[in-house]
Amino acid sequence: MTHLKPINQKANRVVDHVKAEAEGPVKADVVALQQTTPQQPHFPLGCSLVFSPGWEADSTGGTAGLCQPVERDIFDCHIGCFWPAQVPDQLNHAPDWTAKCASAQKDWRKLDLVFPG
Amino acid sequence: MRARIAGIAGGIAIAVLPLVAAQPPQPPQGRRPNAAAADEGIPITDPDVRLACGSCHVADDKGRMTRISYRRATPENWELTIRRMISLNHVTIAPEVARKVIKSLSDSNGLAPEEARPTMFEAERRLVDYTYAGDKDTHDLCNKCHSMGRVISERRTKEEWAGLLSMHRYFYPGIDGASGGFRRGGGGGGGGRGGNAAQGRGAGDGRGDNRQPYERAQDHLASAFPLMSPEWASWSAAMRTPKLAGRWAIAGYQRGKGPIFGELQITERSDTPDGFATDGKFTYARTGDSVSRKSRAIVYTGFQWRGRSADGADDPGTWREVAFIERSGQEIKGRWFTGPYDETGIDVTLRRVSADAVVTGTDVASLKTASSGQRVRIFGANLPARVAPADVDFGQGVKVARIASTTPDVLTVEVDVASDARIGPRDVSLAGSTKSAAVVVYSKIDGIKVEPQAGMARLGGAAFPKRVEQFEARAFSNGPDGKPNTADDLDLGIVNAFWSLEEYTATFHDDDIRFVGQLNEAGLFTPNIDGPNPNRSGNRNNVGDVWVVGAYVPPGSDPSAKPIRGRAHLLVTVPLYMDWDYREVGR
Amino acid sequence: MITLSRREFHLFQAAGRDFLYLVPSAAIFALDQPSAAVLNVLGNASRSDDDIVAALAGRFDEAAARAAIRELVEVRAIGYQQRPDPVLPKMLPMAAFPLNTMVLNVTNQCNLACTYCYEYGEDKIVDTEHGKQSKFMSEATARESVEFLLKESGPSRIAHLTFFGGETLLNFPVLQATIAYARQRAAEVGKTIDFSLTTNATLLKPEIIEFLAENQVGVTISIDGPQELQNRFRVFHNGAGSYEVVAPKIKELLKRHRSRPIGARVTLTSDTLDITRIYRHLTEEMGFWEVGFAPVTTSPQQQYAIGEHGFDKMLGQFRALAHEFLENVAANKHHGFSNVKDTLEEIHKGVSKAYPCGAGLGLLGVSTDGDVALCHRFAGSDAHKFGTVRDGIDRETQRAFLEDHHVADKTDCQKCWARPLCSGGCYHEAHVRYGTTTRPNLHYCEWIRGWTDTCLQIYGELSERNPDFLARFDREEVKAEAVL
Amino acid sequence: MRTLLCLLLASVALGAQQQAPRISGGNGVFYIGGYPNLIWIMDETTEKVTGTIQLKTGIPRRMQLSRDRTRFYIIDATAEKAEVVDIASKSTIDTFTLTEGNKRIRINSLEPDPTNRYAILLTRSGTKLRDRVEVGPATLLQYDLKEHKVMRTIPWPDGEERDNANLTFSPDGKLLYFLGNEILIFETENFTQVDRWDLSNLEEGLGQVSLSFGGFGGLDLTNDEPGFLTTAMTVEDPVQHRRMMGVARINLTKKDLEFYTIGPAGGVNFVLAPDRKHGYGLESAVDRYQFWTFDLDQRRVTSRTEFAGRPRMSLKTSSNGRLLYIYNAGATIDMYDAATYKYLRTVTLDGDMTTQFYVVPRTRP
Repeated sequence: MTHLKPINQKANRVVDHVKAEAEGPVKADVVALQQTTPQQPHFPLGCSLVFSPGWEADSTGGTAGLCQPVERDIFDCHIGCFWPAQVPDQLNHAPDWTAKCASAQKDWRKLDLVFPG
Repeated sequence: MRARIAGIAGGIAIAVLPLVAAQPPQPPQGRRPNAAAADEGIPITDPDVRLACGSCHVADDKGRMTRISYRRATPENWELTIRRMISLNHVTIAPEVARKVIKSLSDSNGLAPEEARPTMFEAERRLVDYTYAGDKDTHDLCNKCHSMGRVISERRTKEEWAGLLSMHRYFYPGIDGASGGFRRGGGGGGGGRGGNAAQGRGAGDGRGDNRQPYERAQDHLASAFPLMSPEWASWSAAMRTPKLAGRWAIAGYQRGKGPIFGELQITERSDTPDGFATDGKFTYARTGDSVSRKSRAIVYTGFQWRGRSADGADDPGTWREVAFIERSGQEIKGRWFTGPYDETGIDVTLRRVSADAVVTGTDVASLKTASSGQRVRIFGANLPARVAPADVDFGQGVKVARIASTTPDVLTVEVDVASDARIGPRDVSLAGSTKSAAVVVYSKIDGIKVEPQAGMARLGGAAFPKRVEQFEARAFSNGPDGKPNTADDLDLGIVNAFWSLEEYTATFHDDDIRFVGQLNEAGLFTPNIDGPNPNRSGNRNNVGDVWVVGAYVPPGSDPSAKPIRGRAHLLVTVPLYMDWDYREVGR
Repeated sequence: MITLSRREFHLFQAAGRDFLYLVPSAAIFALDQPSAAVLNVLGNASRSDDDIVAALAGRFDEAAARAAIRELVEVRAIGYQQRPDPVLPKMLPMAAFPLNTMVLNVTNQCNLACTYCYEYGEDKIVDTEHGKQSKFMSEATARESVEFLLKESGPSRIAHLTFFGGETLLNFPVLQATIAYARQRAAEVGKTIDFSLTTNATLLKPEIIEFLAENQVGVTISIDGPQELQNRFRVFHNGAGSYEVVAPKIKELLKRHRSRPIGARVTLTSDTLDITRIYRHLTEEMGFWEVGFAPVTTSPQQQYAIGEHGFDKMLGQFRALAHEFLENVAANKHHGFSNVKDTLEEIHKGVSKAYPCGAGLGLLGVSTDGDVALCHRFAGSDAHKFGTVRDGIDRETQRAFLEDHHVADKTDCQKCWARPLCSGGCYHEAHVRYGTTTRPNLHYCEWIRGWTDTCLQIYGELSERNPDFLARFDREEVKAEAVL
Repeated sequence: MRTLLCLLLASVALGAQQQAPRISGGNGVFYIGGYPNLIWIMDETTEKVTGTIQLKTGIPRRMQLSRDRTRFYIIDATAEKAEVVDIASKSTIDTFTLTEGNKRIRINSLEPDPTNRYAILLTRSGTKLRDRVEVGPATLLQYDLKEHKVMRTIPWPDGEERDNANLTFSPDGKLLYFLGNEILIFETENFTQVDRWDLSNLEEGLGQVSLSFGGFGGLDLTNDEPGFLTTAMTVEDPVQHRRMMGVARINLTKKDLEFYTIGPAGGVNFVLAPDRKHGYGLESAVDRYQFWTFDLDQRRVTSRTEFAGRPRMSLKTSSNGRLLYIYNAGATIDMYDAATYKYLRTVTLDGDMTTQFYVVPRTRP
């Protein structure tokens, strides 16, 4: 369609229809194999949906994009209160959670489970 | 554009049409003078509550304590609040006083049955696919950190909703920004200026609405879940301790293990108000193992059963019970669960039993056409001693050939199914009692489905507890239209499948399957140990995501045929470092 | 010899180019020189391909001419005599069409007595003075109407509830209770209800304004313009003008209620035909975001009716304000002339209507007793009753109505190029003018074609000078029009 | 016999590897804050810790080097306490907090004026009342560092409250810039707005420009020419609507900006090399990590190389531009050869890092 320029939505649908008819019914709806925008991934209930880059799962629903090992970055989440429901937050519930170990990746066994309240 | 118009038309002119070049918008809306504070609020009369909470929550002349009288919630939410008072507001309160306060507030400021029913999955710690349909923005905002179950278990006045959100922003200042998205400009500078501009345009959503995300959620919640409701008005009047003492028939289902049937006795406990005790036994229909257990429970708000197994032979109180007592007092439905993440659970229905017979269900879920002598065990209570084959009715084309054995709670029969028997669910009736859709007659197994489709396990065992995930394979038939995943598909119940793991290749050099953990022949996945793994590249944890594949060979199919397969996605992830479990409710 | 001839379209010029508005598909194409030349050469005659190519030999090479012809055939602007376009079957919308908008007449009383009012003047359909109808809708009926809306809105997640009257705010308590009830019931069934109302602004007390702002209720104010135009017809029962009462209240509303844009609705009569002055006053002095104009609905013999001559004057004034709209929007500035904006949206979406509006289909009116009517202008009239909110829509009556009022049965419209957008015009206007809702409104065909052509030209200009403005309509929420 | 042979070969290989000369990053000094409540000072050549500064206010979270490079302004993890540390004497010379009684004032960012007389604080208050809490609006304060008192509240430009503001002073301290797609310029006598510089439509036809001013830890001007600011920008052209990545070199004082685009936009941040002729970029997406090199003279991307990276990395160049440092959280700084992107070695601290990482060259460039 070089001479006529579609302007409104209906014109675009007419052009698509014309193109589809030209290619014959079969090819009309060939869906190329290429990466279409991924559908919203499914997260089991209970997963935090904050992705920077994510706690239980990354934004693609998997673990490839997670901070690994989690102990390497854990203190950054702790003092940033980034996942208040998942990681003890330094402001409120666990001010001295890191007292027993300065480098989490080395002495992660000393980190304890926090029961708020 | 004439400046005067912009002045008179106030903010809307700017906010509505983002096209308008950067004009001096009007100052942000200050705190709006709240509407004539509707004079609603539930007076608190219980002396324990007045004593425990009165020092900060002062009561007005009508006995309404600030904050407390303007909120209604489930027992679990009340416990969360009281635990925050202790951890963050430096309140000292003895455990038994706290339990009394939770009980009293759940009764005087609880939810009505109709309001509580959609929230039960939260208290039952059930992993369901819940999406709050009332307002997408509110869902996206609240669901970032915790399940919407906690939000829909609240009823508050407008000021109380505002107070709740201020609490969030006061204790967790980070959530204004990237981690919570409470404010639009949060991390990147308000109004889309400053910092890097790509972060959210600040000019509202084009409908003249320049409120921040949390303000919009706050307004929605205030109108969708107000304090007063006709349901609560009628229930708070009708509420009383339910009469539950007596015999109850148990019918339940545990994923991976199949149906359970049994019986228990509920008795009233004199030592605690609205307290009950149960004592009974149930058997796993597919294996015959039987479990006897006792439990103690308290009923909140007249219909919320919260219990905990107690001094049973093999169970020192690790199983908890959350159930909903139907208004008729004839049926109690809920979930018994255990495990550090409450992941192992039985969906339980208790039905009151008088003298006459009750059929609660069958051990097999489906019967194949053109088969004879299929053994079916029918469970129930007060089943008649002498039964003739004709007394047991499975409907057209399904005939009881022989009565194998009869006891008061199990009747074993052998059944012949005609080749032309109609396909579909069938009711079983015996001695005047009918169990609807007890079995499904099918002609061919077309495939199997693995449940849950999105499983989650958490590493543990070193510093933190493990979270296991139980899988189950269920056979299905495509039903009359012959096409899978359509409304007329028939679920044929649990089958014993051969289980295996397969790499979910999210990346090209994915090696999760070697580290995540084991899946046993019963479909139970046990994750690996937590902590950095020195012999994995980059000292990574043993996390990963894998396929869980079930393969099943239907009985009587020719040996050369390939097994029918089904699979599900399993996310094996890091542990939770905080445990928000409700420990006081039901004590 | 196979000859080509023109099919149905309307040619218009904008931004220095030729545009094609195809009928009945309502598609709009911009033509380049060769394609415009082909149409020009073809004219109303029928000529073969080669004939046209030869006629254009001087100006365009053969390839360009043939390509232009092929494309014009593909979009059905022109076609071969031997292969006429298939006649479009008359398709009725699906049986249970989801109800999108419900207009609730919460009262049929009014504290004003506008001379031209269609509910009280000689043209009234229902005698609300001594009729059997109750004067105020009860809260129970309002609740039943909400249940009716939630049930009839079927799969759609969003439904619209508009409060109307008489004067809506006379029954404010019921309005308040209905909003609270509707919002909670909608949340329970997983839907959202959007609220709006029309009022004459005389009763806008501060706490009512507060309520409307808190609950994000869309507000439309009926007002005719500056003081002497407003007071000409919009008077109290004692004849006193209403401008002095409503002006301060409207300003207070506009200052306080900012979560929804607030529009003014002007009724034009032969005596108050001064559109630009009214627009200036309502937007600049008063502060309205948007202003919509509509000629008064009346039988011809009333002296305030806009006669034949009046329509030309009105069209001229509409054109002037429309061009001001164009200049503003082209320079990315807001302009509040809503008649143009609404028509541009329909043009952009390529709406091709089988019915003039959603009445009886996606929109229904409810009278104070809970009778469901074709639309709020027919509320309470037994002749246009579609059932009641208690026992639902009488599908048989609805199907019969849709059968009789389809544009395919309006012979006068078959040849008119504006039918995809007009489709015969307002049922109430036809009823008042010709005594039946089935007749097309022949008395304003010229005006409609003139106005549609103006809007098409503005659309053409904007497609060149500010396409982003039009792109915004792609994201707007689609209204449940009966789209062919 | 075979094992002897293998042994021989192994030792040879080992030997060979050792001879390669150990590339050093230059003679700068590293400063990083971390657990427990201290700042490590390391020598770039030896890559050893040469000293620590013990902080009084708690875990350091944000660390800002003063314009004259004599002191650090540090905000602690609770964002309520600020501390000023003198680098030469390695000691704390001032601490202050605005929190009093039940009213917590959280300082989200702190920008000292070049003469270290006062600082602009972006704060938000949170007050705990008897039975409720109140969260205040974000406010900009001018705080007198000597008198420890708030000199004034600076009204938000355009009256619109912002949650964070990217601020920088002009070298002479007379002007304060609000950085963003539209740079607002305030004089520092009584903070009235004197100018506005709209960068979003620089040239007709160029389309919508958006600039990013420093990722985690804000702006790092150490390698930049004084008064200049080199940063990455993205552009969406109005005709084809394609998004392109480019480099912008902003001269704030003269309100002049040179820019050029170098390729399609992608998630790459941008770091200026000390020689100001090169820039390095880091792209990290799930399962794909790449180093980018930009040649600022030729105005194009010279190379992109994949490497074994991890989420949440930050990139810095060494003071002589020959090494690339990968850091951010955890206790390790990985060294890569800037020319070949080969991984060289890792320096491990004995505590996790919590602030940004400063590489301060000893001699002024």
